[in-house]
Parts: sequence; C-alpha cells; structure tokens
Amino acid sequence: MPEKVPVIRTLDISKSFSGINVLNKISFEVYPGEVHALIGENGAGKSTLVKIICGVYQPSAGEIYVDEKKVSVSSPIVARDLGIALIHQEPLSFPDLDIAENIFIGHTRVKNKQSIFVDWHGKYQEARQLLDSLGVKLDVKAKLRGLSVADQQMVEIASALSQNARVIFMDEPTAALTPDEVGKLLDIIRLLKHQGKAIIYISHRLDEIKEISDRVTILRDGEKIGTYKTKDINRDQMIEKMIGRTIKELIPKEPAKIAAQPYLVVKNIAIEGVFKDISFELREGEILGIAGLVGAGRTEVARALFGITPIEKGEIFIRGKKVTIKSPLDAIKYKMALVPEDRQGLGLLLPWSISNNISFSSPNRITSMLGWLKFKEEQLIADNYIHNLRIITRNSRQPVQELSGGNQQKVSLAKWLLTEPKILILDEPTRGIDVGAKTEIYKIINRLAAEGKCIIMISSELPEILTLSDRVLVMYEGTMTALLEREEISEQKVMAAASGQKL
Amino acid sequence: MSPATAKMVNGEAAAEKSRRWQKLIRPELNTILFLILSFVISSFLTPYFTDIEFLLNSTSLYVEFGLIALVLTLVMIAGEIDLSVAASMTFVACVTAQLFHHGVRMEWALVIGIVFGAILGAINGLLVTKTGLTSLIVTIGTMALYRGLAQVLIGDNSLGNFPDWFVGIDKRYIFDVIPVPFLLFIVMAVVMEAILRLTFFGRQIYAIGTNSEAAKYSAVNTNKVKMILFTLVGLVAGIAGILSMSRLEIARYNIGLGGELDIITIVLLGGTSINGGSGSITGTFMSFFILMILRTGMLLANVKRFDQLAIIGAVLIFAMIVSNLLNSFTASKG
Amino acid sequence: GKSATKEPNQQPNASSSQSGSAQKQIKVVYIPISTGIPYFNPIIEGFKKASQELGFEFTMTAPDQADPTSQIPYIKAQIQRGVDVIAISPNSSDALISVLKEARDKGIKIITVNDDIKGNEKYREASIIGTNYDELARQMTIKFAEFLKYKGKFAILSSTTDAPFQNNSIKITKEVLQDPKYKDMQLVEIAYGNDEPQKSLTEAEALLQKYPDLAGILSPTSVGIVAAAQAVENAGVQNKVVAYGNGTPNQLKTFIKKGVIPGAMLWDTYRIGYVAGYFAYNLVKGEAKGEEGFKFKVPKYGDVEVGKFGTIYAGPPLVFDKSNVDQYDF
Amino acid sequence: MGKAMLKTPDPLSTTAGTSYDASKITRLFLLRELGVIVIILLIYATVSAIQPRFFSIESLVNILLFFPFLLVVALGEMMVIISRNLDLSVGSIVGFAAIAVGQIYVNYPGFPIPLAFIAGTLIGAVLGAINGVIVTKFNLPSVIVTLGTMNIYRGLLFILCKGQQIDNRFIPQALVALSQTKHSVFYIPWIVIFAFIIALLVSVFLRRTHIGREIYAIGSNPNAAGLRGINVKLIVFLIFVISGGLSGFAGIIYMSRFGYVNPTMTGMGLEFTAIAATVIGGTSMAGGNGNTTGTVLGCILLGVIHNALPTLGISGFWQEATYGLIIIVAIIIDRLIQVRLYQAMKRKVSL
Ligand SMILES: Nc1ncnc2c1ncn2[C@@H]1O[C@H](COP(=O)(O)OP(=O)(O)OP(=O)(O)O)[C@@H](O)[C@H]1O
Ligand SMILES: Nc1ncnc2c1ncn2[C@@H]1O[C@H](COP(=O)(O)OP(=O)(O)OP(=O)(O)O)[C@@H](O)[C@H]1O
Ligand SMILES: [Mg+2]
Ligand SMILES: [Mg+2]
Repeated sequence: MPEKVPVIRTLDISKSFSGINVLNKISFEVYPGEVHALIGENGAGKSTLVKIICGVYQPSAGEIYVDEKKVSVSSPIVARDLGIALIHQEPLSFPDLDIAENIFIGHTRVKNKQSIFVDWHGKYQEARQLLDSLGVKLDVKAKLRGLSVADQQMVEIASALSQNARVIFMDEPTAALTPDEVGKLLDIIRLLKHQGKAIIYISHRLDEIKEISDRVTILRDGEKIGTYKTKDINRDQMIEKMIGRTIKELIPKEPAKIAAQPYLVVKNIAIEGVFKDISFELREGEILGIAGLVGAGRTEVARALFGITPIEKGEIFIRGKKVTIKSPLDAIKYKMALVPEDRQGLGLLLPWSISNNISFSSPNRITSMLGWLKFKEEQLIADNYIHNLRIITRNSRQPVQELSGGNQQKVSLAKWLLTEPKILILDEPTRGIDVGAKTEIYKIINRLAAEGKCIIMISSELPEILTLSDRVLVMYEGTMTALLEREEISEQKVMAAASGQKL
Repeated sequence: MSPATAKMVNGEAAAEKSRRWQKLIRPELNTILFLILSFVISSFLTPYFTDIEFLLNSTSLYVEFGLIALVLTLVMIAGEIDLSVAASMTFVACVTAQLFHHGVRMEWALVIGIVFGAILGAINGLLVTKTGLTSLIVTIGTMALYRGLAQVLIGDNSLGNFPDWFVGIDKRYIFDVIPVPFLLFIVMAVVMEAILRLTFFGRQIYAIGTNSEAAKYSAVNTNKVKMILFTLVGLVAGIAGILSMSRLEIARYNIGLGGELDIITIVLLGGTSINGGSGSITGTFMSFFILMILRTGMLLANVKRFDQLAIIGAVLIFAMIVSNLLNSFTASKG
Repeated sequence: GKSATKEPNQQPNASSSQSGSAQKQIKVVYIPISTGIPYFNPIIEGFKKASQELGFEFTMTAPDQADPTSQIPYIKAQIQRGVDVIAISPNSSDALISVLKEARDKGIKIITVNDDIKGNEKYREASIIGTNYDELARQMTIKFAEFLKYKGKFAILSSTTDAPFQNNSIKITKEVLQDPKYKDMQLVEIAYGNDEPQKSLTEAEALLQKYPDLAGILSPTSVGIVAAAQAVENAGVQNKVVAYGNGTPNQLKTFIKKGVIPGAMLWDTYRIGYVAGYFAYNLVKGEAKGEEGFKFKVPKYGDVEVGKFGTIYAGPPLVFDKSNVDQYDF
Repeated sequence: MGKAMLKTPDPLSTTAGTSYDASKITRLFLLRELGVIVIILLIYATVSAIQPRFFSIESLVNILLFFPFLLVVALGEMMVIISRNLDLSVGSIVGFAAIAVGQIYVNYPGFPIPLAFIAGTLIGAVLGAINGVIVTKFNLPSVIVTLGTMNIYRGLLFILCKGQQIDNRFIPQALVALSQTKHSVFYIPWIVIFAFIIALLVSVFLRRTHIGREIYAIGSNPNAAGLRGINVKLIVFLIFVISGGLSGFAGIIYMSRFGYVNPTMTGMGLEFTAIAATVIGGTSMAGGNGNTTGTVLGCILLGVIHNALPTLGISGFWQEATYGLIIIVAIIIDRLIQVRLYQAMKRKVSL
C-alpha cells in the first residue's frame, strides 16, 4: 500500500532497561485499514515496542511519526489524544468500579467536554451495546472485582473500542479467550479494518495471525527480523524466523503408564451458585483436560479442589481415603499444586525476584533444619529453572514485574513444579506463551505424566486439550456436560458439550 | 552464541554495577540522610549535645516505644496496624503492679504481666483474623478498651514501692556505659532483623503485605502469621510496660498516652509502607535514633516545643525530597 | 551550697565560653505542664519580670502534651544543661520522682510551681502555689451555694479522674456541704471532661439534659467552666442554672458580662511566677530555704512566708464578677 | 497492578470470587449501610430505655451538634482515602485555619461571618495544596508527607498566635449563634445544615462527576489509572486541596461551636477520629471504595456513642473502657449483619 500515508511509523526505536537493550533500532509502519501483526518469542520486545508508541515508556532513542508528523508521546494521555488506543497484555482493571466505568474511565471526559457530569444512562447503554457486539454476557452495572481474566480482557477490549481511536494496539487480546470469543473479536477487527482503522495485533496463536493480518513484523531478541506479507509466509517460516529454528508445534501425547487404581476421585462436588455435580476420577499418569467457554466455572472447580473456596457438597478421595481440603495448606499436604490463571494477581508476587517467587511455595527446599533460609540453594534452584524453562531474564534476582508476560507465566509454573506435586492443576498454563515455550511446557506435562503424576489441565486452547488429554471434562455454566474418554475425544464433541449440549 | 546474548552479558555487568549503586542508595537513604541531618542540626544547636554518655542515657527514655516500633514494623510490613500498643503497654504495667500489691511475688507478677501482654495482642489478632475486620478499627477500639480497663483497675492512683532490684533499670549499665534498656533494644533489633531477613517466616510476612491473596494461593496461612505477629507485638508491649515501670518506679493508667502516634512515626519514618509489603528493621532502628537525637538536641537547646514540631516536620520532608531526587538521578544514569 | 559548684559533665568549650565573666549567671528554668495553655502565660511573665529585676537567666520549656511522663525528657535536658533551679508545674506527683532525684543528685534545686507533688514533698525545696487552694475551694463552694440560694440539685464538672487539684477541690466542696445549712443542696453527679473542649461540652450538655431540674454546675477547671457556660447559654437556661468555678478572666469575660454566669474565682497567676522567681534566686544565693516559717521579701507584695511542708501561697484568692472582671487581663 | 487488584481488605469480596448482577450489588451496597444504621438505632434504643431523656429533641440536637465539625473533616479524609492516600495533617489544618481567622477577628472585630468561612476554607485549601504539591511533585508517600506537614502546620500556627489562645471575647456572637439551637431552623443549628449541604455536594461530586469517578479509579488501581489516561497527579493534588479546604471550613465550625480557639487543643488528634469515622462508614483503607452516606453514618455513630456515655451516667473511670467495648461490639455486629445478609442473598439468588 505504498500510495497511502502510514498512520504510525517508527524510526530506529531503541530501548534499554537499566543498561540492557531490549529493543534495537526498530523501524516499521502501519497503514490505515491494515491489520499489522507483531510476533516474536516471549521477551522479544513486542509489548515494550507497543508501550513506547502508546506513551507508557519513553524510547532510549528513535522517533515516532503519526501521519508522518514527528510526535513525542510523553504519556498515555498524549497517545489517547492522538487517537491511539491500547489493549494491554495484562488487563488494566479497576476492581472497585463497575464494568461500564471500567470501559469508559479516562476518556469519556474528553469526549463529553461539555459536561463535568457523568451521563450514567447513556454510559450504561453504550457499554451494553459494546459488550453485546463482543458477545459477552456481563452486567454492566456489576463491580469488576472477581471477574475472570478472560472477562477482564473483554472489558479491556470494549474500552479500547469505545475510544473510537484510529489506531488500536492489541497486545495478546485473545490469550485468555476461547475459540468462540476469538471468532467474535476477529469479526470486529475485520469491521474496524473496513472502517479504515489501523490495528496492530500481537498474538502467539499463529492461526489467528494467518487469519486476520495483512502483514506481519517479526521480532527476535529485540531486533527486527523483517516485515512480510502474511500471505507470503507460512506458519513454519514464521516460527523459524521467530525462534531461529524449526520445531514441531504440537508435540503428540506420549502415552504414559496409567495406573489401574484411581488416585484422585471427585464425587458430585458443588458450591452453591457456582458449580454443581462435578465428578471424575484421575489415575496416576493421566491427564484430565477441562474444557468449556469463558465463565463456565472451570477456574472455580480448580479453586475449590485447591481449598481456596472449599467445596460445600460432595466428596474428594485421594488414594481411596476421603479428604477434606479447606485451605491451600491442606491441599499442599496432599501434594496438590495449582498454577492459577491470573499470574499477576494470584500466581506471583510482582515486586519480588524470580528466585524468591520460585521458592515461595517450597519452604522445605530452602530452609535448613533450624529454619534459616539457604540463599545459595535458592539461587541454584532458580538458576536451574531459568535454564530449563528458558526464562529470559537478566538474572534470578530480577523482579518478576519486569519480565515479559510469557516469562512470568514460566516463573509461576516453576514455582509449583518445585513443590513436586502429585496432583498438578494447571489453569490456562500456556496463556501468553510463545510457540517454542509452549512445546517445552507440553514436554514437561508429558514428562510429569510419565513420572506418574496426576494432571488436571484447564485450557481454552482446544488443540492442546485435544492432543494432550487422556480424558476431557467439559463444563457449561457450572455443570458437567461431558466426560469424554480418550477414544471419544473430538473437536465436535467438545464444542457441542461446551455450548451446553449434554452428552 | 549470538551477538545478542553477548550484548546481554555485557549489559548485565553494567546493570549490576548500577544496581549496587542503587542498593546503596535506595531503601533507607532518606533515613540515613535524616540521621546525619539531625546530628548536624543538633550539635549545631547546642554545645551540650556531643556528650555520648548523655545521648546513650537519653535512649532509655524512648526505648520502650522503640522496642514496640521494632515489632510493629513486622505487623505493618504484613499490611496490618496496631494502634493499641501504647495502651497494652500501660495495661500490662498496671496489671503487674496490681498483682504485686496483692502479694504476688514480683518475679511472678512480671511473668504473668508479659503473658498478659501476649494475650492482649492475641485478642487483637483474633478480632482481626476471625471477623475479617480492618485492624485499624479493631485496634482503635481495643486501644480505648485496654486503657479504659487499666483505669478501672487502678483508678487515679499510682502504684509503686517495687523491690529495689526491680526499679531503675535505666540506671544500670553494661561495661559502665551502655544502659540495659539500650542493650535490649539492640538485641531485639538484631532478632527482628534476623526473623525478617533470614527466615521463611519473614518471607511470609512480606508476602502477606505485598499481596495477601497471592500469598494465600501460595499456601501461606495468612491468619496464623497475623495471629503470631499481633501476639508478638502484645508481648513486646508487655515487656515495654515493665521497662516503664522499672524506669518510672510507678505504674499508672495514663502512662504513654498517645504513644501509638510516636511509635507509628518511628516505623513510617524508617521507610515502612503503610500499605504493607515493604519496610525494614534497619530503617526503624535508624529512625528511632533520628527522632531521639533530634528531640534530645532540641530539648537541650531549649527549642520551643512547637518550633521543634515544625523543624522535625520540615527535616522529614526535606530529607525525603533529597533522597528521592538522588534516587531518580541514579536511576536515570543507570 | 556545696554541690551547686559541681559542674555536671559539660563540654569544655561550653564552660569556657561562660567562664569569661567572673561569676556564673544563675540559670532558672520553668517547665509548665504543657504549652498552649493560656493560664500559664502570666506565670511566665512573672518569672521574666523577676529575672529582669534580679538579673538571672530565665528560660521556659514545655512538652505539648500533659501526660504524666511527658516532662521527663525536658527535666533530663535541663540536668544536662546544668541549670541551677528547675521550677516545674508537675504533671504527676510520682511519675517524675525518679528523674527529680537525679536532678537533686546533680545539685539542682527543685521547686514546684502552681501545683505540688503530693506525698513526695521531700523531693523539692518548696512549692509556690497561687493561693491556699483549700481555702479557695471552701470559698468557692460557699459562693456557689449563695447563688443557688442553698437549694437544688447540682453537678460538678471536673477535668480528669486523676487530677489532684480537682479531686482535692471536690473533696473540700463535699466537706463544706456537710454543714446542715446546705442540706437542701444535692450533688447529683461528678462528670469528667478531661479538659478537652469537645468532651467537656458534651458532658455539660448531658448534665443539663439528664437533670431537667438541675440548679447549678460547679467546675473547678478552666476548660470545664467555659464548657458549662456554653452549655447553659446554648440551652438558654441562664436563669435556671448557675455555672460557677475556677477560670481565667479573659476566657469568661463575655459570659460574665452577658450574665450567663455570675462570675468565677482564681488567684493572681502573675504573682505566682514573680514570687517563684524571687524565691528561686534567693535559694541559689543560699539566702532562702523551704522551711516552715522562713520569710522573704518580694517587691510590691511585701513579706512572703513559707508554710507547712514548704508550701508558699503567692497571694489571696481572686474573686471576679461583672463589676471587676475588666480589671484583669490574663 | 496485580497487587492493586487484589488488595481485598473486605472478606466479603474474597468469598465472592465471582461477580454478580447489579441489582444484587446495589442491594448489597444499601445493606452495607444498614449494619451501621441498625447499630445506631440499637444503641439509641438501649440508652433511651435506660435513660428516657436520651429520647428527646434536645438530645438529638446534641448528637447532631457533635459531628458537623467531624463530618466536614471526615468527608475530605474520605476522598483522600478513596484515592489510596492518607491525610494526617487535617487536624493541624483545622487548628491553623481557626487560629488564622481568629487572628483576623482579634485585629478586625467586624470581619463579616461569610468571609470568615471563605477565608478559613481558602487558608485550608492552600495548606492542602502544599501537601498536594509535595506528594505529587516529588512522588512521596502521602502518609509521611502529611505526618511532616501535620507537625509543621501545628508549629507554624503556634508562631502565628505566639502560643496565645484566642478567647471567646474576640469571636463574634453571630458566629457562635450558628451552632446554637435558639437561632436555628426547626431545632437544627446552622452548622449542622452546613455540614449536610457539604455532604450532599461531596456525594454529588463523587457519584456524578467524571473527576469523582476517577478518584475511585486511582484508589482502585493507581498504575492502571495513569495508563488509562487519567491525570493522576492533578487529581491527587486536587483531592488534597479539597481535603485541606474542608478542614479549613471545619476550623470555622469549630470556632462557632466552641467559641474559642486554643492552639494546642484545636483539631488535636482529629485525624484519627476522622479516619475512624470514615472506616466505620465502610471506606476501605486500601482505597477505591467508600461513600458519603457511610461516612455520615460513621460520624453519627461516633456522635451517638459519645453522647450516650455521659447520659448513661457511666462513671468517669469506666467511660473509656465502655467506649472501646461499644466500638468493638458495634463493628463486629455490623460485620455479622453484612455477612449474614450477604449469605442469605446468595442463597436466594442461586435457587
Ligand atoms: N520495566 C522493565 N524493566 C526491566 N526490564 C524490562 C521491563 N519491561 C520489560 N523488560 C524486559 O524487556 C524484554 C522485552 O519484554 P516485552 O514485555 O516487550 O516482551 P514481549 O515480546 O511482549 O513478550 P511476551 O510475549 O512474553 O509478552 C524482556 O526481556 C523483559 O524482561
Ligand atoms: N453465581 C454466579 N453468578 C454469576 N456469574 C457467575 C457465577 N459463577 C460464576 N460466574 C461467572 O463465571 C466466571 C467465573 O468462572 P470461572 O472463572 O471459573 O470460569 P472459567 O471457565 O475458568 O473461565 P475463564 O476461561 O474465564 O477462566 C465469572 O466470570 C462469572 O461471570
Ligand atoms: Mg508482551
Ligand atoms: Mg478460568
């Protein structure tokens, strides 16, 4: 589209954090009516680049042009006024405000310059319309607190859309969404594109990239590898350019030796108003996938099993013995572990270093008999995981809040692997993880199963559910609609059950 | 090895260097600055000031609050607060004195008193953890309750006439110069620092204050930790109460009235965040000396009380601004 | 005499700067119970006047709160400064003992001013108080009874439950009322306003409300009498309820002139400071002592005599009402 | 950010874990206040049963008179707390404004009353602005800054009045009359009406204006607020100005109510009472929530307790203990009511 003028153009943007270069002379441009994908491994610098253009960070060097005019985006306010909106990778939520306010706060005042008063009626209506168009069933007057990450993501998307911006940056908007919702979002993007808006789209899901984008810019280690027409480049080429080698994306499930006796038996557990009648069995070496749409109650089941909100009805047996799990402390006693979906809010202590985070649930590994901390040991453990999980970081003392989203996820995973659990519950374990790392995690899951661990994997990514699970439990609005055995598992069946069909 | 990784390694070294700089400068910088400033101001104000013996002696006047501040630091790092500390301290002193006057041997009265302090703390802890109420409000309530009960217990009398071995602890010295209460303060500071830095329990305290929900997900028994902290703060308040009895040779219900504000000032000035998650014993330790030095200096110079207030306030803000500027300076250089 | 020459550990340069003048200037410090209480200002003025006349160095220092231990650091600092006399209006009659002992051991003379350390008199040389407080309480009660026409319910509004002056005053009021002359007067309640404006006012208002037939409020504290007057005025019951007590003229002028209260009593506070200044000076010179019967001269006021337990009354009680309130400015 | 989101001081919200529809939320919102209302009525009824005279107009007026001064300060403090800050200097600002305006009256006895209120408010606002500037310009924690200015302002006001109290003979009668029953509308003294008008204004400001909502956003998640294009610094500055201004206004109410201004006593320790009233009224120290109704009720509750104690004739020795006990029992009952209602509601909805 050389005849058009790019809405956004960057020239040799570089950025370093405390002396470390994370972006090196990145130049790229985006045209109106274009969906421009940005891909790269975790920590490649995608979010940093986007945040620089949106005024969150200041570049160490380089220039930004909007409509070919040089601008200095000194703050998000400036970006907003330039007509730039950003869907952040980690939702920016105000738990104490209602959903409509979460959508509008910060920019309505600019739009309705005439009045200092909020037009509540109009706001609620507009918010409802926006969410309807996204296909989200949320009450706009409800407080945001307690919403699942996926729903928060939806609110964030709605907020960006409501700004009526000319350029919308989307930093992994679909990481927490199920295929259904992704479909809706892609529809909306097509519509926006049609209206002549520019979209910068970041995702680790390459099918989406193939489906929606016109061009794709690939970053690796802070360097731009190149910009390509999407139709000219195939999936494997993308991966190769991203990580510098080819990999098999979805490694097949390695059948593990499954024990004869069930290790964990869950019978009709329920929490009033949240979920009910969930039953399943899990043997050593088995992987149970839990599928469902956003808000189906999968996370709630995980929380209940782990004792965060204890079950109100039903029974749980471990090795044939009935157990009561009233708190995570109990759960840990039965060698359970839960990697929560909300890594920033629940999985990690953001200001803490990587090593402190990793060791925090395994006191026995880092304390001596007398209760003193063994700092050396802690360091070694952390370094080990940084190496094995390929966590990209300065060193193990870097605060996790400075890590890229995907690397944070890896730290959260490492933290629970260190507890050497017997029952490992993974809630969206690959959310925001790049293709390379994803295969690593699949390998780990396979290995754990082979070691005779019981694994429960909640995921919104159908392919990983389909390939990795020995059995799939499908939920719909708090009930169990299907429990599929290995040979029964198919995409159609899972989708049908996820939308409420009892199988 | 790709050039990118090599660059990382180099950068890393540079970053480490600047980090070390920042480490040196960051957390307690304003406290150190404040300490130096207060020393300079004080010796400038009055020639009587630079008498170390007198300074050491003066610590005894504030040590009771200082001890409590050390433990309260842990409570505040865990994101809670206890306003009833000064009241607990006095209540314990009154109970101990009353026991003694009812014929209980002093040794036993002391033991019972300290245990009683722990119980007062545990009551706060129970109210906070069992009902889920904000500690601020709970302890505003128990602050009035404890002091009120102390008043009921001994009315407007003072109880004194304690055995000789008990009174005058502030006039007993180790190596002829270090007053016993001062030593106690140092020991307590070391112990608290060790708990906070070197044990897993310390980690849990920080975690609760940083993000209590995430701590819960990490299998921290947040309620238990809070219970322990509140009990500990009560226990130390009890010890402080007994120190005050020994120093003043009497117990009465209105000793240390309003002391909670002084104690919290020490903790806050030491850099502990009121929202929890950060803070250090070193900070509290130093800020104790800052306040002591400034006060003593100004007292010696006969600076009027309210000029003192203005000076303390101004120095406080000034030190913070300077350290912040220094921080941003080093950060931008890094 | 002997110990006064012993310099408490002072910095050499500090003493050298002073040894320039051949004879050392006498240093007197006064520590009122706390700052910001207008009552103490005339006392300080009196001290200053005496210091000018006699040529000694006078300083005032005080904590901002009146709790029992708040004066201790101030006394300690004065010990370190090596003053000759500490004049103090004590916040507590026993919490200060240990530090006062320390001061005496260093050869510093202690006198109490305006209030005494009851039961611990041996730790000070003498006590200079405004007037004979027992006598004042007696006269106040008698006057109050007159205003009440010897009948009706009344309440006392005090400061805190442990204020010695207040409690003594209340005790004497009760004693006076033993007389059959006052048999129709009934003390219904003693309320405590802690000398806080808000609490005192709340207490006074509660009294008016609880006892619709209340005839009077007696308040031996200056914050209390103001609160009582306010409550009476707000409720518009000045014709029904008599408020009387101890208070400073400036604070009560408006109420007295409006007829909200008939008047009040106090003593000459300026005189306390002035007399105390003279006594302190003579004490250091070795010319005065706090023994019963000792007399010393104070300009304007003539001979002042030391009474029992070394107590010195600075002057007679002061009674003011509409006719004379404008003569006083403190 | 994560920290901000999950600072859940309220156990009700942690038991929730999910979100609920709005009608429920609004009901819960009302119920939050219901707890305090029930306790106020409970105390009122109990005390009236023991001492019937408590159940009278005069007594009500006394309760009303207790809190205008507190309420006006607490409203400002509430806004500050909602934005996840703290203003410890309010008590000193009250004192400063009262002393400053008192000085005006000493020198210009005829100074008009409305101007006194305006002057007080402006003086307070300036002091608040100083807090705001230091907090936002230098990025310092507000607790420490206001701890510092609390001392500075108190020290300065002492210098301003040379430590002298401003006696009632300088305070105009017309100002004092504003807090007297005899010059009032339907028994309600003017200062009470002023306080309620301010409460109404604050309520409208917080609920209906964009800036008002942005205050909640800042307290709810300060980092996110900045990223969402909210001018956090400006608004925090503004809140401190408002809090200071209201404290200044309260200083004049103080003059009216007590008729004299003492440099030590005026506003001393008020910050804690104001914070207590706010938190009892349901505002969370972690920021992001709180509302005017709650704060008004919190102040009324404290007023009822303070007036109940002397009315009951509890001896001076027992008063403080009783006060503490009532506070503790009251907040526990309040919490129990909330939790029960919440559970009942949850049951009903899930059927
Ligand atoms: N505030 C910061 N301080 C220091 N380093 C940072 C900071 N923010 C990001 N980084 C570093 O910059 C690099 C790029 O991070 P960025 O978030 O841009 O990656 P990303 O491409 O978005 O990765 P992901 O796919 O995991 O989200 C990472 O190595 C990260 O550790
Ligand atoms: N009782 C209820 N009333 C209303 N909504 C509820 C209720 N219980 C659950 N929800 C909805 O379900 C969601 C919580 O469910 P949960 O987080 O377990 O879903 P999930 O299947 O894990 O989805 P996600 O993929 O978003 O994690 C909330 O967002 C909420 O909207
Ligand atoms: Mg990213
Ligand atoms: Mg989920």
